[in-house]
Amino acid sequence: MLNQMKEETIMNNLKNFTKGFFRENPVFILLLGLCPTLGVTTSAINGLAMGLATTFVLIGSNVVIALIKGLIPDKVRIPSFIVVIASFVTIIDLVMSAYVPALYESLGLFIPLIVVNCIVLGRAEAFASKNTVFSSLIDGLGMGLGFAFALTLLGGLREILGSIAIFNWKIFEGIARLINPATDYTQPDGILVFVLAPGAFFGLAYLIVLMKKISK
Amino acid sequence: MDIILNTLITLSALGVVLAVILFVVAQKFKVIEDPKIDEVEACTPGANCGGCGLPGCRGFAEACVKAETLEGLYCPAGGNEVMKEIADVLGLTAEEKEPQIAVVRCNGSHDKRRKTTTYDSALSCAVSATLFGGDTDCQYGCLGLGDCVEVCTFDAIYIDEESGLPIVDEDKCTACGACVTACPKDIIELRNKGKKSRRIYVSCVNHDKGAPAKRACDSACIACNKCVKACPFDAIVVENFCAYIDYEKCKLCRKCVEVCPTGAILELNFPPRKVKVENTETSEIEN
Amino acid sequence: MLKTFPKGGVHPKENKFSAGKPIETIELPKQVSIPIAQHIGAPAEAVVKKGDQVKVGQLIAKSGGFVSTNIHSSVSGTVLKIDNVLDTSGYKKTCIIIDVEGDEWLDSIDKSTELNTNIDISVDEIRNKVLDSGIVGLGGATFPTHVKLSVPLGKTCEYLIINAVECEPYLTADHQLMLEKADEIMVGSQLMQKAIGANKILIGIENNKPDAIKIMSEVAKKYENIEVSPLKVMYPQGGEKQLIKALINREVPSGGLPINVGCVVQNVGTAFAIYEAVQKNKPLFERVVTVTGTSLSKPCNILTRIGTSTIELIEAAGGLPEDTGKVVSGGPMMGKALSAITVPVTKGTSGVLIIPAKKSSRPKTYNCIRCGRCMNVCPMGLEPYKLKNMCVVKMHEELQAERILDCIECGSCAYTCPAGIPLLDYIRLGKANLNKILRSKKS
Amino acid sequence: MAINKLTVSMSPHDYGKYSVKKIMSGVVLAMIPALLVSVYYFGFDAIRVNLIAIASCVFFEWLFQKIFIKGKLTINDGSAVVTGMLLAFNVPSNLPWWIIVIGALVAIGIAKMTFGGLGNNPFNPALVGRVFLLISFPVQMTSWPKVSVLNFAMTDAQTGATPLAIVKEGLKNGESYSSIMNSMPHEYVDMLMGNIGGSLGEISAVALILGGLFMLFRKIITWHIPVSIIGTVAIFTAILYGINPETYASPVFHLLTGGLMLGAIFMATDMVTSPMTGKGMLVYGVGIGVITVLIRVWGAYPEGVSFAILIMNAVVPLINNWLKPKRFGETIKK
Repeated sequence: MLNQMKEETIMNNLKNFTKGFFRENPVFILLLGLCPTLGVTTSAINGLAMGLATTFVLIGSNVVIALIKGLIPDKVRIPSFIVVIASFVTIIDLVMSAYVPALYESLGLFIPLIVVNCIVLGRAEAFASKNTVFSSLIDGLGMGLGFAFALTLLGGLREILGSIAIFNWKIFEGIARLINPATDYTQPDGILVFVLAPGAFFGLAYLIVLMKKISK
Repeated sequence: MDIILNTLITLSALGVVLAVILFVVAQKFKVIEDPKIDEVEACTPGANCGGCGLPGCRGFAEACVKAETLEGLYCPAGGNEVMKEIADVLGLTAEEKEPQIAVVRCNGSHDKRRKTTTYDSALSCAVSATLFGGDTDCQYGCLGLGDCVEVCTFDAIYIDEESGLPIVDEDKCTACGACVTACPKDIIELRNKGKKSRRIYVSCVNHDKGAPAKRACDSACIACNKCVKACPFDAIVVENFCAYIDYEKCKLCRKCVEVCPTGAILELNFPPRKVKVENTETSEIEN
Repeated sequence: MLKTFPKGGVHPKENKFSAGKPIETIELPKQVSIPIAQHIGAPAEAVVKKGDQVKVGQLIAKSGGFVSTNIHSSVSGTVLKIDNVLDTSGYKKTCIIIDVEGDEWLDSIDKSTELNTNIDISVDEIRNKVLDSGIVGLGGATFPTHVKLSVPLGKTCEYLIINAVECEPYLTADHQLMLEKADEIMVGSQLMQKAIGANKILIGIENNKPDAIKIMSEVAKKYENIEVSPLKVMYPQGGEKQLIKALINREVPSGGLPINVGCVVQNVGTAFAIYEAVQKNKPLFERVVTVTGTSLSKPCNILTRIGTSTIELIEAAGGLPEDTGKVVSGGPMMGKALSAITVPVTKGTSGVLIIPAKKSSRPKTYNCIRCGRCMNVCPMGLEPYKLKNMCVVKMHEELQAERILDCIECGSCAYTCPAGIPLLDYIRLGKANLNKILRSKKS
Repeated sequence: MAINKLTVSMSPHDYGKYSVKKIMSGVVLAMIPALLVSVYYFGFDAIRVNLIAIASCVFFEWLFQKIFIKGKLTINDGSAVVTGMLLAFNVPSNLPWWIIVIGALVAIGIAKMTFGGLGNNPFNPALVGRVFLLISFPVQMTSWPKVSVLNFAMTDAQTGATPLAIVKEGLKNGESYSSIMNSMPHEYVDMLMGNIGGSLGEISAVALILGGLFMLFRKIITWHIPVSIIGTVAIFTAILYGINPETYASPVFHLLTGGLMLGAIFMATDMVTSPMTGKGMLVYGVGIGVITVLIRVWGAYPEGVSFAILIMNAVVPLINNWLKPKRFGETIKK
């Protein structure tokens, strides 16, 4: 009996963790947090960094909100959530500017903007305020990694098409270097539009179509 | 230390000011919505089929909550179960209704009804019906262009390729009545589902006299009155040269099916009749 | 520059094969079936029963209401039965079936061909005779004429417009009637003018009938206040509203009648029928029908008794060709396709058109390419592509706002659509549905 | 008696002579003169670009239809061929094949089939493809080969700038318009006949006008759009030229260079993406003309016709809604 219950909780937690990737992927399925999705995904590394930053905020805010959910009156829950979220965003903002200044520079305004990312508030409202601390933690981790996954995918796609590179590694040139380290081959430019804003829309649209096809 | 102090002062000050504002706003704009509407809506199937005559499931829920009794309110898609749930939520009693199902009252498949003309316009029964009586001699029968299929939100009706007639999927049909209003020939009818979904009905709406009806379609009702005489419950009437079985009165005795000379009366979901089958077989051999 | 209506219209190939062919009469049929609903409005009520002897011109069905009219026997013989027979509408409707025996006319009918120009008849008498004789608009709409001849109180009529446009391709019945009976038409028109109190008669004829224009203008000189105007060839100029716009440049308001702009429009055939009814006491039991088609060996204009089976007309015109794919009652633009060739001729049958099999199917359909041709040819200034889409998704309120009820169903949109979309099919359906909804709202 | 089953259908029973296929083949025919001129000046390259563009457009249409739309096959209506040809007309003749294929993929895949195929696309597919390429491959898309009469040698031709680019560059550097024109290697006659640098199909104004007249004659297009675009550009640039002939190019120069003729006659008149009424077409044309001149004179690009058409494409539904045909019987109200 006890074993079964334990198994059930584990299964539940596993489900909470994995749903963020495909079944309830915040970007591709729920279409949440599109502002950073479209704004920062010019390369895979930017997407990943943004995704991880959001994951940190999500986990933090989910845990704290789940902890204090009994204390917050229902009527003023949104201001309270926002304060919690804003604190974590401020933390990650300070941390990033201290340790990865280059990345921080390229992500720019989008880090403070995590405060108004609908995923964070959405999870707080829809999940953390109703569930236990541990499952909120799992949910935040799953959702955050799902978000990071989506952003990395989109960033990678745009990077490959836009500058024929992945994680700043130029593909053609890199392969040529691998074969002959002394080569002076320079690879051609990619499809420029994918680095620009319209490319984000194209890329996201077709990734959503693809995800719909796959998850069917 | 400065940071902590600053944070504390700023946030507390903001908190106090905003709390006052929130208090005022909350007092000013108080909205009380009956939470029961949500509960009732959760009970409904959520198909928004409009079968209840109200705008969608939310509209139905609102009407249910507003109403004093559940009389006249019925969700055909959800049936008695849903109505019972709603009644429990509201603390009322729901009226029990016999479950119903859509029935296609035309048996004029391609091999029974010969085509006399070729139809060549927009593929819609409604368009075809404004143009002429149909591409067969029977001007009452099914046109087979699938307006009923199009309106069905439950995928419960489809056109059979072979016979060209619509077929109702018993498991999916919720008797919402969309196909009934869509059919320009008024062929589809909602009838009681019957015990073990056994039904008997006249599968013909031809109002021509016997001879032309028979000429147009092999399985037409020719108004011979045999079924009327055979029926022990007075459930069958012949009006305008077409028989109709009242499903309220019909006791499913199947006597009318046996006497019908054209096979216009259909029985559904009955166990096979052993004795009868043997009889017809022998007679066929004799012939 | 010849006059025409300013907006829209198409010019299909005219194909007037039977032009100039004199009006023939054919052998009497063995049996006629006369539908009791040959007009717009309430069907007439049969006053004969099985076994009754009837004469030509005898009343066999009485008007069933104000907007309704009498029906007369077109032959003499015995009433065989009253039964449901397939008619032009594609449905079985009540018909009086009469076995023909001889050709005995009522005594009151003046069979002479002498022209009677005496129009010194009281207005009431004219109206009564029109009503008694069962005259309807012979242009195809079959609206009871006596209703149109009673001008509503408070309205005045300046012009009587005689519609001799015959804008439908193939048809020549009115054309031939004008060539042969110009004087009678003039007298008939004057009778109508008197009944409605119009100041002037305008006769609009399309310019592809120069001989008719010539004859009619010459004859018109003999009478007062009649003017013949040649018009540019453009379909659908025969539509009331288009004709009024073309002749006197007035626009009938949306949802209104010609009388709102001081006009009454009547067909030439109707004018001739009124002449015969009033001056010769002859009820409407026969009419000129054009039997034509590209594959027909002998296209012709036939004076036909009402109730004759279509097949007999086709036989008289050289028989049904082997490759017939479609038989149309009326012209190619607005006629109704028949579902059987046994359908009886009614008062509204202006022509029988035989279309060969290879031309009888609809053109291939593509996606709508938004070329806007349907919009540019619509004589009523509607947007057929939009109406069609709205009809498909049943947006009836929006359809009313888009003024679908103004559609005259001329078919110009479907004719011109390069994507072969059945625009008119759906528009008709939408119109019917909207009318149904409006009626149920009213009641 | 009755031999066949009679066909029963609604009126009308007669049909006009236009069909989508005929319209599309008419457009292709109208493009032939411009194609011939391009072959005359660019040699085999012109044919190569055209063939690749048409083949890949038709292929992608087939592919998308098969995989995504799953309706009946529509490649035989000829619209893909027209898109392919127009795309080829809008690119330089020395474009690498893979760029053309990407352009075709964008034109058919993104701009046309994603929206549901022929008739449902809000933007002109060929132009979307062209603009996509222009933004994505700015270098390749703006290195125009120098024209050389009947050059079939397949050698790498030199590249040069279009007259519009020369003028834009010159004006930016502070030269006066007249001095730029004096050093310009092309005369107006060259611009008329097509002896200038530029995209494959846009060089010869005469050939394009010929095609336009043919389409007018066949009633494939109406006069409204080309006349309003060309008229607006002429009037607008004439006013500017009148204000200061040293800093603004002359109207004749604007009319004969760049893709104006191609855009006005072939691209803007695409039925799917243009308004339906005459009035609407005039508004649309004037809009294109104004935006074109704005981009050409004050914008970053030397050429603005493609952008102008795409921008106006976006407002076509509004124009259609706003400029409805005049209803019969509307003026008199009871």
